Amino acid sequence: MRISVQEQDFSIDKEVEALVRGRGDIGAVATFSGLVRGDNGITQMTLEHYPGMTEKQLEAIAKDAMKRFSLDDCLIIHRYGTLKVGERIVLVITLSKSRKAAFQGAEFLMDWLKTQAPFWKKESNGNESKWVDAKAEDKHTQEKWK
Amino acid sequence: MRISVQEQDFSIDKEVEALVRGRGDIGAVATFSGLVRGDNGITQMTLEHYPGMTEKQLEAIAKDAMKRFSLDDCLIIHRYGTLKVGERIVLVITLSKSRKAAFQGAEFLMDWLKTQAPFWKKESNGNESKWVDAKAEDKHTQEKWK
Amino acid sequence: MQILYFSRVREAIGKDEETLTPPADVTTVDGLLNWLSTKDEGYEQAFKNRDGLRAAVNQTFSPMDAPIKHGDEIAIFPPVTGG
Amino acid sequence: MQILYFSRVREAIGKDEETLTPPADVTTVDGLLNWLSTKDEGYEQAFKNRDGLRAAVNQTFSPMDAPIKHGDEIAIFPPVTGG
Repeated sequence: MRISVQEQDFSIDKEVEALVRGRGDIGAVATFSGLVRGDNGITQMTLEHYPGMTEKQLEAIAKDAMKRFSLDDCLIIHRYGTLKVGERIVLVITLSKSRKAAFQGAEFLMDWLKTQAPFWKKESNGNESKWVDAKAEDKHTQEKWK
Repeated sequence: MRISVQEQDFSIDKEVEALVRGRGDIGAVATFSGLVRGDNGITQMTLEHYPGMTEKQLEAIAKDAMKRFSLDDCLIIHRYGTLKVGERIVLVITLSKSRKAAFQGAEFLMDWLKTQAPFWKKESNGNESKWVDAKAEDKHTQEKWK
Repeated sequence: MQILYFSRVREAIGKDEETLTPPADVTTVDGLLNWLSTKDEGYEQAFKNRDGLRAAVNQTFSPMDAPIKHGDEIAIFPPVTGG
Repeated sequence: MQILYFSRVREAIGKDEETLTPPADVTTVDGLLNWLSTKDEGYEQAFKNRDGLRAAVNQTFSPMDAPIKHGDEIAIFPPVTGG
């Protein structure tokens, strides 16, 4: 299990390799990356977070996913700072014997990150910037796992 | 949309980058890799396929996924030949505005590959080798999408 | 008591962190926000719409009526938008 | 008519491909397998358990009663196990 809150970008290949290395019991690796989308003239996004609490929350979410889906391992990397359109914000990886658990674990991690990780996004179109509103939809999506 | 049936390994980063490059409308990238698992002393696996038909089937499955889940793009790489435990067999990638569509598209691609792509696996423990039996479970999983 | 502000709340108040000692009758997050609102119009504006606020006590998401005490770390922020 | 064999079927028959001209009354995949089974014990063994066989006609999965004609590409194999 690896958690990282960082400014720099990541390599999916390197992270997968580090998780899989030395073990022959993994059949399924699911990954999800979230990217900055350039809707409505948005050119970049700034992510603020709550240092200390963020790491605690990511750790708790990852542990929960491991248990719920009997994952063999998982990873969450969440970036902060200013990111341009097309840049990666978040990466989750899940390892399992079966593809169903790997997919479900990754989807769970993403759904929970949306409502349980203390990050706030501010979008900018180059002239003005605006805090992103939380989506009621994300709250409902998260609740379906309860 | 990219389809490849190949012997050599792949890079998830490179494939994702090639799909995302130059576009700012992608919010979600899901990937799935299937690995050779070393259950019951298995040390390697040989994949046989039906050249010509394989490409046609992968193309048809990818097109179907694009339409069903309104994906922005997708990729399937399926390897053949002899692969050791821990090596990657298959990669699917889906691009979408929303994470739900990306996850569903990737899961659909994998479920359909299991029953609709003309590949056959033979496992070896170093001494003897044995063709893998198709799982009734995979047939049912595929049928849920109908 | 250490109080942290994030996102819109941080911008509205104009600081990200402060250490305060509220009076003894301030025993919940809500009570803290009420007390701060009486002190200064900036707080009053920032805390006006309570439905749009969330809180964490000692780095754990907590309801507005959660108890708080001397030495706690309290954070006030809008609903999170990560992932 | 070109006939391809894969996996267990290929191993049982001992070849991966052959070109044959079945008699005119062979008009389905099943008919082809029946005709081949009468020719040689190797085919008979390979095609004994029809439940364990699948077919493709011109690179499209097809049922065992699918019609076949001169010039078609027929493939016989066990259920697929890719992915």
